[in-house]
Amino acid sequence: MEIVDTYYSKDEYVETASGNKVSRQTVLCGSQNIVLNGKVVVQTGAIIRGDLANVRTGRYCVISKNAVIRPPYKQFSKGIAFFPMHIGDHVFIGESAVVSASSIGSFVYIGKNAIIGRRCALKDCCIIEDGAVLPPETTVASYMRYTAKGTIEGGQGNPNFVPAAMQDQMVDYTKSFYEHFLRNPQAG
Amino acid sequence: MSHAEHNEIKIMAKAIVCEDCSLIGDITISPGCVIHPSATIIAEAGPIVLGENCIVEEYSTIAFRLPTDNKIDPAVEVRTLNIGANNVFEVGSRVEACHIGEKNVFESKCYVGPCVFVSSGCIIGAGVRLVSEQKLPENTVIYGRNCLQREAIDKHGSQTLQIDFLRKVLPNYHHLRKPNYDPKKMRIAT
Amino acid sequence: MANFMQNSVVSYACTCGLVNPITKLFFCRHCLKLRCGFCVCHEVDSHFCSNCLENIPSSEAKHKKNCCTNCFNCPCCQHTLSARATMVVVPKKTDDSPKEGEGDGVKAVTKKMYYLSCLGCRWTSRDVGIPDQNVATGAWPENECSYQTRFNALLEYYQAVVLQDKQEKQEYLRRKTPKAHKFPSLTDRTGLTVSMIRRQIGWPDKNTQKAKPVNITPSVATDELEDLPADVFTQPINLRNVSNIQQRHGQPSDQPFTVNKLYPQRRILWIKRSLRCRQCEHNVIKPEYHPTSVKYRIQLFANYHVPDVLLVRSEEVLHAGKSGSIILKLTNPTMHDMSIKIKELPTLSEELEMIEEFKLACKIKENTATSAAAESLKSITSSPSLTSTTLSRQTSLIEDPRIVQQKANVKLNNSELNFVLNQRDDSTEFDEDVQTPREEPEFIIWRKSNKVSIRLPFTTDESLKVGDLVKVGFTMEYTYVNTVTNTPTSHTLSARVFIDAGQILGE
Amino acid sequence: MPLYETVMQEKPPVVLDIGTAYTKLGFAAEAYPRKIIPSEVILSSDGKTKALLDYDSNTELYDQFVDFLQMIFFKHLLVIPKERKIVIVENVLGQTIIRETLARVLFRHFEVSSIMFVPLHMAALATLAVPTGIVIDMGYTETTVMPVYSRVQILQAFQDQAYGGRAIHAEIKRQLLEAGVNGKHLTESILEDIKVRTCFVTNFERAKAYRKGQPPAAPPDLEYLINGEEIIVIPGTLRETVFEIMFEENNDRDSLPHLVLRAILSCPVDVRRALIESIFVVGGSAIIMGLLSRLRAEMQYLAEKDEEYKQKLCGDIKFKFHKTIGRENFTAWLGGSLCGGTDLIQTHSLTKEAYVKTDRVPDWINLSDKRATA
Repeated sequence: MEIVDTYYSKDEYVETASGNKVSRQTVLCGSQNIVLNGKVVVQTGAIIRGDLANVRTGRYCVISKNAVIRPPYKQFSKGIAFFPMHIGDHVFIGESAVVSASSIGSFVYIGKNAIIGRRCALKDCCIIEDGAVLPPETTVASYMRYTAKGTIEGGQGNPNFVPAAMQDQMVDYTKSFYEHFLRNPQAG
Repeated sequence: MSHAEHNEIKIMAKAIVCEDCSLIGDITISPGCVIHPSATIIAEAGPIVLGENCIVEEYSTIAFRLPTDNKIDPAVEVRTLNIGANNVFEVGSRVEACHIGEKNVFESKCYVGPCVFVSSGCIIGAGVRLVSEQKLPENTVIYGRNCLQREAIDKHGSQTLQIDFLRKVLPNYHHLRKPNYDPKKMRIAT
Repeated sequence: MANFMQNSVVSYACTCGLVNPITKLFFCRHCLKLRCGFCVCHEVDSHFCSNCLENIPSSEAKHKKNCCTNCFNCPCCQHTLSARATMVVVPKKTDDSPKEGEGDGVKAVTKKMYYLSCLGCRWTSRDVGIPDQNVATGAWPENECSYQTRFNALLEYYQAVVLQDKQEKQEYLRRKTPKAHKFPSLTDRTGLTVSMIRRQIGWPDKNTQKAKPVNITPSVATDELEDLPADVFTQPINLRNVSNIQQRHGQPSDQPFTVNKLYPQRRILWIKRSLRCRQCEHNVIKPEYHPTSVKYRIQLFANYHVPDVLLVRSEEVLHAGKSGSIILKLTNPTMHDMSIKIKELPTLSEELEMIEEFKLACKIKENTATSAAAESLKSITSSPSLTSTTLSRQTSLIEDPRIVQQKANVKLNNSELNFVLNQRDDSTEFDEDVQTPREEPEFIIWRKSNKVSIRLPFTTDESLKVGDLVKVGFTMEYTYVNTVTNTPTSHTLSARVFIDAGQILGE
Repeated sequence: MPLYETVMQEKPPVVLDIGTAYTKLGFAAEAYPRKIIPSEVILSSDGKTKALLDYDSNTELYDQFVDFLQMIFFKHLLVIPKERKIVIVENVLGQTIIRETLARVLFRHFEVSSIMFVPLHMAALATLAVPTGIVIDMGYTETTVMPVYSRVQILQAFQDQAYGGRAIHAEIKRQLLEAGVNGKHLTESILEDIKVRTCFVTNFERAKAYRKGQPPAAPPDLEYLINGEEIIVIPGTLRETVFEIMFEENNDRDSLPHLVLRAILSCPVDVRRALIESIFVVGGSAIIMGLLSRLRAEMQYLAEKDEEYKQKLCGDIKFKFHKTIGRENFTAWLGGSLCGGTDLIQTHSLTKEAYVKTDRVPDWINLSDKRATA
C-alpha cells in the first residue's frame, strides 16, 4: 500500500534550509553537536543527546516519536568517555526506540520499541525488529535481521528475512516517508 | 488527598537536576544524583528519598504508587520510599518497586512492578518485565525475554566515573534546578 | 514504495506457482521468467564471522568446524562475549625465578589481563573458574569431548569391518568370474608362478594386503547403576545453578546439568548465499565477496525488470456482487518504454497448459545439459554403472511448478486495458514538472515520467460475505527489451498479479 | 590407501536425526552433533514459527521440510546440499509419508546425490560395538523397544507406547493445574523447562509407598518464576512423581518395565538371556536422573515376583544396562555418524539415479522391494 500523507501543523515543525523537518517538541540537547544532513524528519518527543557527544545523521533519516538517540559511553580505568555516534543515510528509527549504538550504517531499519545497547554496530542494510533488545556491543552484519526473540536471521542472498534489494527498499521508503510528511494545508 | 498534590522538591547540593524533568510529590534528591531531562519521579503514596549518586535517565519513571484503589488508608502511617545509593535508572525504565537497595541497574525499558522487592547489586535487564510479587536476592541478574535469572558472581563496576563526567558536562548544556535544601542548615534551624 | 516490513497487499505469482511480493522475487534475464526463493538453487558463496566481520576462506572454515577463531558466544544466553581488560596486581615473591625478574626491586607489578564477559547476562569466564589470559584472543579452554578416543576406535573398527567385507565380496566376485586371459600377470592374486615372481622382485605377498581385522572392546553392560543421590529428597535445589535446555544443547558433547560447567562457545560462521536459476543455471544473485559490502556482482531483482504495481487506494466501498474499483500506480523500472495490457487471469486449463509448457522447456534444457554432462562424467568416473544410469534415463528432478493457490474473486469490467509506460529517466527527478498533455484513455488518472496511475474497475463475486477479503487478480502483459543479447530484442512477457482490495462491508 | 579416506576427505556426509521435538544434525565421522535444534521451522511464506511435523497436507509438509532443511544447510552446517551424501537416522516403523516427503525434498529440491536410511535402534546399538541388545528409545511422542540379536532386529518383538516427553509435559501440566496454577502461562517450553530442571525419577521404595497411598516426606517444593509474570510453586511431589506415568501399575501391564519384559519374552528363548544382560536406553527422555536404576529395580522385582515372568524367565536373572558414550539424546545420531563414516555410505545408499527410476523410496515393508534385493 502506498504511504498515506501524514500532516503536521505548521506551528509544531520547523523546516530547515537543508530540508530537515524537526518537531519543536523534541529535546535536542547540545544542538551545536548535532548534525542532520538534510531531509531528516525528527518527530515529536524524540530526544537526541548531542550534549554527551556528537551525533551525526545522513540524509533521509526518520527519527520517530519518542525515540532516544544517545551516544554510547565506555568506561576505562581512568574515566569515562562518550563516543560520537554516526548514522548513515536512509535510516528509519521507529517509535520509542532507544539507540545507543556507536555506529549505524545506511539503509537500516530499526523497529519501534527496539533497544540498541551501548556500542552496538549496525552495518548497512540490516533490520532490527520491533521490540528487539540488543545487548551492548552487538554487531549486526549487513542483511541480518535481529528478531524480537533475540536470534539473528537472514544474511545476504537469503530472500526470506531481509529483502535482497534492501538498499532500494530503504531509499524508496525513507524518501516517500519524507515526501508524504507534509505541512497541514488547512492550518495554513 | 494524595501526596502528589503538593510538590515539595528538596534538592541537595552537588545534585544535577535538569530543568525539564517532572518531579511530582515530596521528593528528596541526595548529593551526587544526576536527573536527566525528561525523567519522571512520582511520589504519590509517600515521600521518595533518592539516595546518593543515582542516575535517572531520559524517559525513565520512578513511581511510588498508591495501591490500586487509589486511597490512602489513614490508619496506616505514610511510608517513605528510600532508594539506596548508586542506582542507575536507564532510558525508558519504569520502576515502581516497593524497595530499592543500592547499586542496582535498571536497564532500558524494563518494568519493575510495585510488588517487587529489589535488594542490592541487582541488574534488571533491558526490556524485562517483572510483575509478580517477589524478593530479588542480592546480585541477581535478570535478563532476556523470558526473565531468566542468574546470580552475578563478578561485581559490576561503579557509576562514579560516569557521574563525574555528567556533573562536568551537563551544566554546560542544560538549565538546572538549584539546590534548595541543606540537611545541616535544616538541623540548625530546628 | 510500500513499507516492506508490513505484509504486502500486492503479490505476483512466480513461475513456480507460489505467490510472493515483488521484493522476494527475482527475474532471470536468460529465461525471461520470474523466480522466487523457493524455485532457485541456493549456494554457499562465502563464509564470514558475523561479529568480527572477517572473511574466512571456505577450506579454512571447514577446518575450523565453521567457527570463528576469535569470537565466542556466551554459554548462558548465547550472546557474543566481549573481552574485558583488567589490571591485575601480580604479587612478586622475593625468591622468584630469574625469568620473571624484570621489574626487579618491585614487590608487585600490575599486568593487563583479559577475561571474557557477556554484556547481556553478565556471565564472565571467571564465573566458571577460567583463569584470565594475557592476550585478548587468548587460549580460552576448549570444551573437549570426553569420549573422543572411544569414538575414534569405534569408527576405525567399523571402517575396517566394512572394508574387509567389501574385499571379501570382491574376492568372491573375482573368483566367480572366469579369467580373461591365460598368461599370469603381476596383479594376479593366485598361482604359484606369480607368487614366485613377486617374491623374486621383492614385492610383498599380496595376501598381506588384506585389511587386518581391528579388534574393539565391546561395551560392557552392568547392573550397578547410579542411584539417585540421597539428598535429592531433602535438599532444596537452586534453579540458578541448574542449566536449562538451550544451555545444554549449546554444548552438545557433554550437555552439563549445572551452570558451572558451561564454557565459552566458539561463534558459528555465517554465509552469503548466491542464488542460481535452476533452469538455465545462471546466477540471479551473487553477492560481493567482502563481508561488509552490501553490493552484488549479479542482482536480478524482479523490481528492476518487471513493472511495479502499487495499490494507491480502493475507490469505493466494496459490496458483494457490486462493482468497485481500485487505483493503482505502475512504475516502469527499465530504460525502455513498455506497452502494458491488463486482462483477466488465465483459466485453470490455461494454467495447466502453462505448467506443461514450462516442464517441457525444462526437460529439453535438462536433456541437452545432461548429455553433455554425462560425456564429461564418463571420462572422469571409474564406475561404469553410474554413467549408464545417467545416460539411460534422465527425468528432470527439478521442482514441479504448482497451480497458483491464490484465487481472485472479482471480474474485471474491461476485458483489456492497454497503455504505454514510459521509460525510466533518472534526470526527471531534478526536472521541472513539464508534462506535455496528450490524448489519454479515460482510465488513466495521471502520468509522470515512468509512473502512471490507473483506475481498475471490477465486479465482485456475489458469493462473498461481509468481512471477506476482496482479491483482485489480473494478468499483466508487458513488453520487455532483453539487453543480454548483442542486439536488444523485444519480448512480450506476462505476470499474474494479485491485490488485496479490502473487505466486503455490510449494508 | 583405504578407499574410505578418499571419501571422507572432501565432503563428509551430513547426518540428520529428525525427531518430533529436537533435530540432531552434524557431519559423519564426528563424535557429536554440531547442533541440537528444536524441530521448528520459520515459514518462508509468512515468517511464522511452527512445529516441523505439524501439517495438514502433503504440500504443507513438503514446504516445511524445504524451509527446515534450508535452515540446516545454510545456517547451521553451511554446506551446499547439492551432490552431497545424506545419512538419515529413522525409526523403522516411522510414518511412510514423512520418509517419502523427506526423500522427495532432498532429491528434488536440494538435489543431494544419495540418502542412506539408518534404522534408529541399530544405529544406537552400533555405538556400543555389541551385536546383541535390547534398545529402548525414549523420545518425545513415544517410547519404543527393539530387541536386536546378532545385528538383526527382531521385528516381531517390537513394542511401543505413547509415553515420552509429551506425556510427561501433559502430566506436569495436569498436576500444576490441580495445584491451582493459572494455566495460561504453562506453555510447552515452560513445561519442558520444569521437567528438565526440577524433575527426577524416584526410587522403587518410595514409588511403592506412593502407590500404597502412604506418600513419604516429599522433596522440597520449589518457587518457579514464569517470565517475570508469576511465581508458581512446584510441589515436591510433582517433581518426584511425574515420571510415574511410565511406571504406573495397571491391568494392561503396559508400563515401561512391562514393555521391556514383554519385548524380551516375544523373542526366541535362546536369545532372551543375551538380551537381559544387554539393555540400552537412549533418547532425550532417558537423560532424566534416576531412570535407569529405577527401571532395573522394577524389572528385577517383576522377574522375581511376578508369576508370569517368573515362569518364563527361569534361572538367575540379572538385568544389565549399557552406558552411552556421549548423551542419550544423540546416541542414535552417533550411530548414524559411524555408519556415514564408513564405506557403507557408498554401497548402501539410495542414489539419486535409483530414485529417479522409481520415484519412490524402497521400504523394507514393501514386498516388491524385497524381491529386488533377493
